[in-house]
Amino acid sequence: MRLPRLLNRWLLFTAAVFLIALLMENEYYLTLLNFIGIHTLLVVGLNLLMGYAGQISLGHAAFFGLGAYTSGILTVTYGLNPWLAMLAGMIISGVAAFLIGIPALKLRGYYLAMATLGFGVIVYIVFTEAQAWTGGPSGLAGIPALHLAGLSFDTPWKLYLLIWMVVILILILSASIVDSRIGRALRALHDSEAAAESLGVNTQRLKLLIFVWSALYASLAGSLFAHTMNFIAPSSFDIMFSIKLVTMVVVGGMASVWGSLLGAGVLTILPEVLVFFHDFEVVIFGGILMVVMIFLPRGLVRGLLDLKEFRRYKRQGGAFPV
Amino acid sequence: MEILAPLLQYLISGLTNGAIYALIALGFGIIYNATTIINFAQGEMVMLGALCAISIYHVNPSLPLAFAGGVAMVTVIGLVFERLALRPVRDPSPISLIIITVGGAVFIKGIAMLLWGKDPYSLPPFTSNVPIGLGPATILPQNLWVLGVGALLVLFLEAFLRLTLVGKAMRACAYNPRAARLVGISTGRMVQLSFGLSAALGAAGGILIAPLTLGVYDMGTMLGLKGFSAAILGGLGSILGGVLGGLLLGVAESLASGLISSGYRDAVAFLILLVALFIRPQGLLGGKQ
Amino acid sequence: MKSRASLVLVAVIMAGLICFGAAGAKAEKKPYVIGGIFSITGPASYLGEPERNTMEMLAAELNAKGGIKGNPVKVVIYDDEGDVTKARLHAEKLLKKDQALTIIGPSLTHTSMAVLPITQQAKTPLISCAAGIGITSPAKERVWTFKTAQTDAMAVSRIYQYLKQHNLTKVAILTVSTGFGVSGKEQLTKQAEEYGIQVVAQEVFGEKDTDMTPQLTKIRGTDAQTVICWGTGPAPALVAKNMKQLGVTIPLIQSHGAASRKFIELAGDAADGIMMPAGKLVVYPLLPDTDPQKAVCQEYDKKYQAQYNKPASSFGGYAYDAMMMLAQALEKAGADRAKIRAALEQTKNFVGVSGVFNMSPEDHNGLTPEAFVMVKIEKGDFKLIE
Amino acid sequence: MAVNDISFGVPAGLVKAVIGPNGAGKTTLFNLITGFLAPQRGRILYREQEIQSLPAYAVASLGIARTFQLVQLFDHMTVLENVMVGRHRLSRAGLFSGGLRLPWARREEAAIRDKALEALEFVGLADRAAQPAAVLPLGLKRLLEIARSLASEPSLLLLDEPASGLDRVETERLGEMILTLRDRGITILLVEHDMSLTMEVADDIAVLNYGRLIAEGPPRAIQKHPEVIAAYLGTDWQG
Repeated sequence: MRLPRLLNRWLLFTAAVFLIALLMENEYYLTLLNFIGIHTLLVVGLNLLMGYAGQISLGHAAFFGLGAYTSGILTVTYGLNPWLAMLAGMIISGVAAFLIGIPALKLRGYYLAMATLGFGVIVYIVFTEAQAWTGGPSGLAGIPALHLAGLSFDTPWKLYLLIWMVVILILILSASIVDSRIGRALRALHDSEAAAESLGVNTQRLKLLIFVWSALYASLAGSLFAHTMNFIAPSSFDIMFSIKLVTMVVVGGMASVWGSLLGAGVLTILPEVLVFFHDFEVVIFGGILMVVMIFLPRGLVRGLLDLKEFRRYKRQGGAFPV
Repeated sequence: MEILAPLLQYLISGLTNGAIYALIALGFGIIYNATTIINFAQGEMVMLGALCAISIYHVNPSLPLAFAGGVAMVTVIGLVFERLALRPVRDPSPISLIIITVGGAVFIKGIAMLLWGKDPYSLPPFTSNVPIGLGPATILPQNLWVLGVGALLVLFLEAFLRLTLVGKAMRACAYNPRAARLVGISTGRMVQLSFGLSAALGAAGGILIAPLTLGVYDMGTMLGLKGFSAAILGGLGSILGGVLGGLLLGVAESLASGLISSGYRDAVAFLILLVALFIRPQGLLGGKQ
Repeated sequence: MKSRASLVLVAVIMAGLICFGAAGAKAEKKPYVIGGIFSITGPASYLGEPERNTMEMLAAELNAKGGIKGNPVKVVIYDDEGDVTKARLHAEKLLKKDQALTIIGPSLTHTSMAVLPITQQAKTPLISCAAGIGITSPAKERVWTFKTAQTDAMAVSRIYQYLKQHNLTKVAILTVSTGFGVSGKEQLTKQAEEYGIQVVAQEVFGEKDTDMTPQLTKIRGTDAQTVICWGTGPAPALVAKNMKQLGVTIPLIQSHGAASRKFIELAGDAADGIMMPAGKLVVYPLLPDTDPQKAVCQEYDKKYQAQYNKPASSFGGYAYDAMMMLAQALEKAGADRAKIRAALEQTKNFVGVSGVFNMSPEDHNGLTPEAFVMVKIEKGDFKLIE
Repeated sequence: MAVNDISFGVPAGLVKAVIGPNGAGKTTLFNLITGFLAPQRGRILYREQEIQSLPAYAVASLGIARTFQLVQLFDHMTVLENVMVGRHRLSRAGLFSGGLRLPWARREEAAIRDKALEALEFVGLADRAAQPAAVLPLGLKRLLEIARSLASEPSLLLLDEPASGLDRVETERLGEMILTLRDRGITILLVEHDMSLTMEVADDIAVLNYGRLIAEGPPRAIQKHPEVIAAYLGTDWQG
């Protein structure tokens, strides 16, 4: 019974994704959707870490960058196959996350935030300073498009198909993870680390696992980004971008795979729509972060859904949780 | 001998920067002690201090007035920030608080950009601008001001916390909020006080270095991060630790850019932080976590 | 899981936002649409802001005069915040949605590099306002790309000419770690040999750094006869201050990136004696009346001051030249991108704020080192050296 | 500091209660046993194995489950999901197998669900399975915590004041539940202020005061123990 329903839902979504694309009269919107897709990958990963495991990373742009630069450097300088380069990027990001994660995840809250932030700053500086490899601040040009069996992903349409295929797969995978034993343990440790431990959940290991996992997503997104842009520069991977990712998670709602899609979508489209208020963009970002977290600590969408749900049960005499 | 001459210069420059990091670190520490919150907007207080003082100076060119006015304005901003952004928080988990204060920092920076524009501003040095020879090295009178006033502020803070009733109450709050409430200390008041005090310290730091570094709307972020690194390095919440952490970080940075590579200066600062976090997360002078 | 409800919510909000955006797309057919992409906010806002202001000011002016060939001019300007993703998106939007005939900008080398593959692909002229030499060379590959900013190579050769005249052969260079500084450093080291100059120290500093004494201390320990600082924003002023603090008395030469009154204001008394190559806009009152650029600079500065209450900057000048040159090309070519490109390429003896442009198929910048003059700061004001 | 020089045993298959005035160190004792605190000195043996240096999750995976004095539920999960977490130590699906829904992982998942429902039925919460845990009234939250612990099939169950916040009827049911569990062979260590409950279910009682063990024995003996009476006089003796 459960499987067909599940399949149904995803088929519906996949159909919607392609229908939306067909409705786009203008290729610009496809490009926009492509970036939304890439951002969604990042946000889903970060959301697994923040929303589910309750751990924060203020340096996720670093893993995004590691993926992008590994792909870029290996294909441009060494002429490696882009798919292999993508894999190499994920390995490097995963190992980096593992090494940072072992000590950092023993630390709680602020320390982890600071450790990831420090890591982000260092990686950004390396991108800027290691000019022999990365091309420095002027960027790395000429990154080839991905290709598969003679098909080159070099137009917004083809990229759209590729990127959203990946996004759909990752969304399915992540939604299943969340619903599985590991997902439950993650959500559990977010609500009460003590209780989770008392039931045999090795919270330390689990946090590390999900930290590495989310770094893999970020790296994958980075590689796709590099092959989409054909050009990368350090400025895409700075702290501000890490903070924007956190904003996307917060807007989309913590602990909500679908919310990640929404968060990435809204915050990628919003600056485009509000383009004539660009001086206010940072203020708006900051304001969103504060207001949402103050009043709906589980993020916008998840918070509103919770409100609805809890209102339903309130009559039965439950306390209102935050 | 050849090697020694630049070393002294690196030391001077490192200590000056370090003194500012120390002041910011103390700001972090004060709030952390009273509330266990890390206020990521602390760096923006430094920026606001510098820019407010510069604006006041433009209206009325008196440095003491600019200093006092700048500190006073930012203190008020710190209090308002606590009232509007942190008092109403419904879920005071670290992750929420991090996001809120980071959001606050971005927000304050954005507002400052709208108010002051994107251009940097200068503030004249407190006294003469003639460098003083110090053996093979030179030092500006403003460097001395930074070090001197910084040291005074630290002493003042230490005395305040140890000797005055309010200060003792604050420490009591930090040690055991529930017990403090039982003996009639208003913890809410203490939290407010801690935000005001740390904003004031940050602002003072900002005004002190403005003549050396100029004031610009985005100067706060990096200073805030370095200040926090210093606080962690020294041990969160320890006054002496914060000072030590700040000075160490400043000197390390300066030596790194002088002796290793100037491009990796910030990377070195954060590398030290990471190593410190991993080896000794409670900091040099911090107690148990 | 409440995925169905959230799925609907997601779809509705996304569709709504996109439609909202699309609603703006239905523009009138008549006007000539000129796109602009500048770093109006973010770390390079000092470039983007005057560029945007200038472009808007000129568009209003052109329209007041009845437009170009009777067609009103519509400028659509986006802010890339110095970010390549944003720049790319905006370029795509200008090309596909706004149907821009030509794009002016971006302000920075890396954002220009991120944009030009797609403007080339879309066969739409791009007039970059960034310095990097790689934007327009190799010219064969950059058929649709032009730029109005002087390249660093010119500033460097101007400086080295001066050093050679004064027999200064040992220099220490101190560059910012942004695209501007890296490209400056490249040129400084590359051209040194040609002028018989020896680079004895190479130091870098961060764009937001506030203390360069360690680097300068290191330089003080060398036998450099001159310090050349390559940076923009407040940092070069701090370098000047730090040098004074350290009692380093050898001459300091700044790049054209520091050539503005703001620099003098920020550096205060430390600015005295500093030399730099400057675009003529900065010193136009000092130029002889015979200099053709004097009138252009004066006109631009007056107009800019009147509208924005701030002195015009060389950066805005890049947009000024781009816009004026484009207006000229549009006058000739009309709304045909290929013809606009050809007209731009044939621009000859165009007297602009940043120099006298002579475009050709081999040179899409069209400037010579004469676009710069060497100036010295004395008593808080610029003085011509030659 | 809170607990000093305590030495006592918990006989398998029985209910042992630990009582004492507030601040006597009962919860500290629990935290020591379950690995949430590390003792500075001494040993904790469980089935002849030293567990005092094990982290909490490792203690749990030996089959020692606990509840908390201040209820620690996973507020944002449903009642059923809360209990399903209890099966964590007995299942093994990982990121990949769970994420890809491999056949064996799906079977395991179904088994987890069945066992969890079983535990919910035992405490009488099955009809609330789909509700968020946070909306339950306190009494039911305590029961849910017990169900969650039971789902992990412990051989030793530590209950930290399970009756606080329960009304008379609920307390009585709790008492029966504890006895049923004992009859199923689960050893129970109980901290409880409700003396009538304690006396009813405990086979053996240890009394703590100021972090010291002052008495140990069957309920009847303890009630008459002079030191116990002295310790409780004028304090919050709730018997």
